Amino acid sequence: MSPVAEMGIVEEQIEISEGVVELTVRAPEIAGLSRAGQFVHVRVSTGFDPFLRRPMSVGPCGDGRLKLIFAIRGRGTRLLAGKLPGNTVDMIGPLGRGFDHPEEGVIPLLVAGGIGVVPLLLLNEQLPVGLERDFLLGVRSRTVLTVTDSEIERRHISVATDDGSLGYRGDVVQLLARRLDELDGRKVNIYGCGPGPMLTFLKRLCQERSIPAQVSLEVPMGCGVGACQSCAVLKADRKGYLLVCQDGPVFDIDAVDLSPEALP
Amino acid sequence: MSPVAEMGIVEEQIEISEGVVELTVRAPEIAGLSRAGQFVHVRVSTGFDPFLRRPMSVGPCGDGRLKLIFAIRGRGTRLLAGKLPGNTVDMIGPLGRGFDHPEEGVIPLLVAGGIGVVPLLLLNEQLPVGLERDFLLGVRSRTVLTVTDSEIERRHISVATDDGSLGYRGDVVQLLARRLDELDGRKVNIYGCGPGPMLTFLKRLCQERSIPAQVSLEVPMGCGVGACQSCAVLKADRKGYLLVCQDGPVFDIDAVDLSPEALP
Amino acid sequence: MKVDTTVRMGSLELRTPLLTGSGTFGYGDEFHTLVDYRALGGIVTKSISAHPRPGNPPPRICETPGGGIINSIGLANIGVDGFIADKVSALPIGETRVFISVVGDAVEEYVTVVEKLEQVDWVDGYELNLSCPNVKQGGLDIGGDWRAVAAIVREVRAATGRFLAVKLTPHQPRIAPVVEAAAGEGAEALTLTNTLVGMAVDVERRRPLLGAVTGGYSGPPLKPVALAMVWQAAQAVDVPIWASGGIVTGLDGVEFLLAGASGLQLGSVFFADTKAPGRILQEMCDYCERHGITRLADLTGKLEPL
Amino acid sequence: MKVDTTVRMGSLELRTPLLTGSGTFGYGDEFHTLVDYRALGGIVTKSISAHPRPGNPPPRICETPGGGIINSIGLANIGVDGFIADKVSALPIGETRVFISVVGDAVEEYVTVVEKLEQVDWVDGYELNLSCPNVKQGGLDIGGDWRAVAAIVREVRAATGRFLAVKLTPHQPRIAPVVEAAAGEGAEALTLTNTLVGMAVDVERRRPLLGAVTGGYSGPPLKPVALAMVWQAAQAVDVPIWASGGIVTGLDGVEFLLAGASGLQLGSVFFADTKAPGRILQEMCDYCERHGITRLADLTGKLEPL
Ligand SMILES: Cc1cc2nc3c(=O)[nH]c(=O)nc-3n(C[C@H](O)[C@H](O)[C@H](O)COP(=O)(O)OP(=O)(O)OC[C@H]3O[C@@H](n4cnc5c(N)ncnc54)[C@H](O)[C@@H]3O)c2cc1C
Ligand SMILES: Cc1cc2nc3c(=O)[nH]c(=O)nc-3n(C[C@H](O)[C@H](O)[C@H](O)COP(=O)(O)OP(=O)(O)OC[C@H]3O[C@@H](n4cnc5c(N)ncnc54)[C@H](O)[C@@H]3O)c2cc1C
Ligand SMILES: Cc1cc2nc3c(=O)[nH]c(=O)nc-3n(C[C@H](O)[C@H](O)[C@H](O)COP(=O)(O)O)c2cc1C
Ligand SMILES: Cc1cc2nc3c(=O)[nH]c(=O)nc-3n(C[C@H](O)[C@H](O)[C@H](O)COP(=O)(O)O)c2cc1C
Ligand code: FES
Ligand code: FES
Repeated sequence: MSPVAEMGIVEEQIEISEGVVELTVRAPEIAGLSRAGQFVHVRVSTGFDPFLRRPMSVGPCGDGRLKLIFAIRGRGTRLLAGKLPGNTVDMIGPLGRGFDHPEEGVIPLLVAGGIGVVPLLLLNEQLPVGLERDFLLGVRSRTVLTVTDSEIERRHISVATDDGSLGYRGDVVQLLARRLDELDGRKVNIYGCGPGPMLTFLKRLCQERSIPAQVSLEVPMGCGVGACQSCAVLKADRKGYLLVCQDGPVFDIDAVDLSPEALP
Repeated sequence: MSPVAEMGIVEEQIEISEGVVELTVRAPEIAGLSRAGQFVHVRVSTGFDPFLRRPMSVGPCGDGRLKLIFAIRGRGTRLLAGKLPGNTVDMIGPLGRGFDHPEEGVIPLLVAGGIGVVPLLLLNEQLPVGLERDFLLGVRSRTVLTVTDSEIERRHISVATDDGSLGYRGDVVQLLARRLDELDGRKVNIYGCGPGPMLTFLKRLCQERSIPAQVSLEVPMGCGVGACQSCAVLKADRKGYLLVCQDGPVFDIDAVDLSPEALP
Repeated sequence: MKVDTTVRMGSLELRTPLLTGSGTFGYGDEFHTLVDYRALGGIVTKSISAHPRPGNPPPRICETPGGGIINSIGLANIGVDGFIADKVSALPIGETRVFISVVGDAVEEYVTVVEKLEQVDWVDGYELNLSCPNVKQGGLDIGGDWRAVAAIVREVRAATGRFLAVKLTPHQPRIAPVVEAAAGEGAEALTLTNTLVGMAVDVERRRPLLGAVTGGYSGPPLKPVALAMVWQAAQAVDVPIWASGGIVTGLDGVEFLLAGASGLQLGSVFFADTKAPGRILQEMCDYCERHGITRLADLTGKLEPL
Repeated sequence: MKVDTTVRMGSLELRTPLLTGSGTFGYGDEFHTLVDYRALGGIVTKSISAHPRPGNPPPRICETPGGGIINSIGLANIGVDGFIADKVSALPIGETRVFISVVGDAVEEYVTVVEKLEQVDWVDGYELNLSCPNVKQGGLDIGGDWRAVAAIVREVRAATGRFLAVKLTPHQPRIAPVVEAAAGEGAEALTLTNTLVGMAVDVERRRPLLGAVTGGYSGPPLKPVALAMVWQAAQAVDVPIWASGGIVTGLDGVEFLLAGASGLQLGSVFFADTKAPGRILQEMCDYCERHGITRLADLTGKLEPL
């Protein structure tokens, strides 16, 4: 609840796949405070161009370090990708509301689309050791994986690819539907993060089957701390807005409008 | 009269003294067309920040090459100083009106203040070989010379320094006054280029002694070709303006207002 | 050398010239653990209206090349009653001065909001937002007409004895008549300037980058315009000026003081650097030391003719 | 695929949407050996007044961080008589269309200048500059008031049958009433926008960077504002819009077309890149090819809702 400003130090920079970069950053304060689903707000320029910080989910962390894992999209992520060991990363965090852990006897199903896997990697680590779970990841193709092969194996991540180049051929929500069929009757809780269309499908599925789900949303942000109202998303009833940086980024899937129009 | 756009190629970059850089640029078209006193308008950024080109006098040239010699003042000259052999320099030129050569029997006196020496270096080369002349250069101190020691010797340049660390102690206009005393009676023509206060003194001296002079002026510029009216200087009668890029940069010293207020 | 940072504006003394720009600093406590309040002379809250406003459809913020941002928040706020009920604990009362930004669709709304706030004792003053580019009604329509400006300031002035600032838009053919109108009706400070109207397009998707299409353009690219407005206003009236627009360094602050400002609002800069108040104050003091100036306030209006 | 670059605006057909911005391209021949006229649909000259104007005290141009420039030329020009007598040879008549920018202190001056130009046959049309920030009289005072705009357009319209464009300022609380006034009186194109008022300070010397203190702010930082003006005007009226403000790349041009522009004026860009017309046209055609668009003009107004 009390974010800090911290100058992290990059210890490692690796390219997980084409255009997907993982920075290991030494930042003891933030690493020590972060819950899965929370994010850091990262300054990408030493000056003021680009002006805004970039929100990044806290990835796997521990031991005074946290991982930022991101897809290079535009100017900001390109600058961030240029950080090398020894460089500093100006961050504020941890920010926002993370995932609530499942109640006793409920199986957590982690459902990630592309780079949306990041907060779920941390959730996977923070869930009680030995707790039964399922971790699904959808990507377009095996060339754009957002997790390394060894992690996929180690974490027992089930992969879906649109082109069938790895694992299940199809989208990750279809893969989830199958799993739900297999788990028929057992109580589950879904933890989702991914691109707009995936969330739209996910919500439909959860509603059809009356399954509770928490999802993490991505929108452009200003302050990151609830001061500027830049990060509004429409409520499910379309009467008013919630703030992703403060009320989220993790929301109950029923709380927010996830229709295609709402996710431009 | 017909400037061209040319992509020069840097062949050599040297630092003449602290903060004074000399670029030797291969640019056959412009080098072939330039008259002493003319300038090139140089793009310093590959994008649009800083936005404007920087005007630079054409320095010594020949053999398809020209020299740009400049003091690092701000962002533009700093970027230009970063050009290394092989880099390109986007220039338009030659621009403006250069120096008129002296008539028969008239001794040209070249009077430079600091980095104002650049157009005079070219004039010195373009004056008929063997023609009697005097070349005076004033700088604050020997540590900020704008010409190398060997050039000073080779070109017989008389140096004045404010602190007396080299040559005459005093300013270059005082040194000029002495020379004029020595040359008493002989017809001379002064060619001046330097900072505002120097030009103010020079004009006073020329008026006192009724000596004709041509001076090259520096003002912030937009287009460099007479299209935008950015480079206006007040006429001597203070009724209207002349354009440095088109009517100058070389002016008859009597044509322009060189009072301190006019040279901010 | 220790530089004196206090500034006096009529009856008001601030311990530093730095204020927050309305809407960028929420209701005052969101940056709580990240900001050094001692560097701030006061905060200006998000603009408050008579009733809650939901704001504009997302996305509400985007960037432009060259360090600009555009926002289309649309004055989302909880309304004056909610504000009074819920936000007292949020406001950094005691830590720094608190000015409430007030917005409305018409004269009556400004008066209503101020009258309600008169009932609570923790308010140091008001800033009337007559310049929001992000709402259909009110905003620029009101602030663009000096007669409307005069009318609102007059009515609000009658409703409060507290410090009264008026925030104006740069979308005026001439700022002089507007600042004269506001000053003439008793405004004690003029805030110049609110954002410019701006827009950005995603050419690949052929769509606007903001849900509301246009928004308020702020950050460094706004600074030259805000400087011109501050300077022109300082030529026209004798009322203290609060500068707003692209202040991200101490030297930006100095530019505005020289142009005639007494107060300096930090807005967008909080989105990049939460330590901005302390840093900017230090940079201004460094400038003063370099130039042998002992009081920051001595810089105000000290632009020499060329 | 060959992209068709011609644009039609009422009675006027231009071979490309690219025009020059008044004041940045002189009287048409200064860039002669450096510019490819074939990429230009037309040029707009420096603004011409009834009598010669000397312009403002130097310095007249400076830069701002983020790629902006500020100029305070002050409408220096040789006056309409000198223009007609001396500049015919300068104008690229035949090479491209020629529009004369006209400026004045009052309605009568606009009419006088236009009437004199009606006597010569090499003029394709006029652009009325109702928006110069760099003169005390005229300029923003006139352009800031839709009634004055209407009056000038009406009188000039009565004096000429030639193509008539009207150039407006962004310093308007709302652009709709102004463009409606101009369109209602017969303007055939609306140029949006002229420069913003801007200022820059040399903090070390504590002096303004411009002799006139304030000037017109142009270049990339102006683009978001100009885009908003073009879009708002396109929502309000059906008259073709000429965009002006920070166009330096083909994608900038595409943004303006999508927002509703038909013509695109290149201004400050000439100071950085004299090959801008050819380059920008090529970049726009490349965009069209990538998106399977066969006519540049088809992009106009094709911004999809979010
Ligand atoms: C809470 C949260 C957590 C996130 N975690 C991750 C993560 O772990 N890994 C990752 O790769 N990405 C993550 N993102 C998305 C990431 O912030 C954007 O990809 C990034 O800001 C794009 O910046 P850019 O400069 O590269 O792109 P540009 O296109 O240049 O961005 C331009 C502007 O738009 C904003 N923007 C554009 N797209 C988005 C978006 N989808 N979400 C937020 N802002 C956007 C940027 O912040 C910037 O202001 C997260 C977003 C949020 C809100
Ligand atoms: C005809 C002519 C010839 C010149 N020849 C030389 C030369 O050979 N060597 C050399 O070192 N300098 C020369 N100058 C001056 C040189 O152009 C400036 O020093 C340079 O533009 C400063 O750019 P900057 O980005 O480093 O400085 P900044 O301070 O960042 O410049 C900011 C802006 O002001 C303009 N500006 C500032 N001071 C001047 C000035 N004195 N003259 C012109 N523009 C200025 C710049 O062009 C730029 O637009 C010449 C100027 C002119 C007009
Ligand atoms: C996200 C955001 C929200 C804003 N909301 C308001 C507001 O509610 N009321 C107001 O008067 N100004 C508002 N502004 C304008 C700022 O207070 C400030 O005047 C403007 O951004 C220019 O300053 P800057 O460049 O330092 O940000 C807002 C600005 C931003 C960026
Ligand atoms: C040096 C300069 C002189 C200008 N002179 C005029 C003028 O005489 N008349 C006019 O209507 N606009 C004038 N303008 C405005 C430009 O035509 C153009 O509208 C403005 O600069 C914005 O476009 P840009 O960002 O592409 O430069 C001038 C602009 C500059 C930079
Ligand atoms: S980003 Fe400022 S309120 Fe969420
Ligand atoms: S720089 Fe444009 S006219 Fe001289």
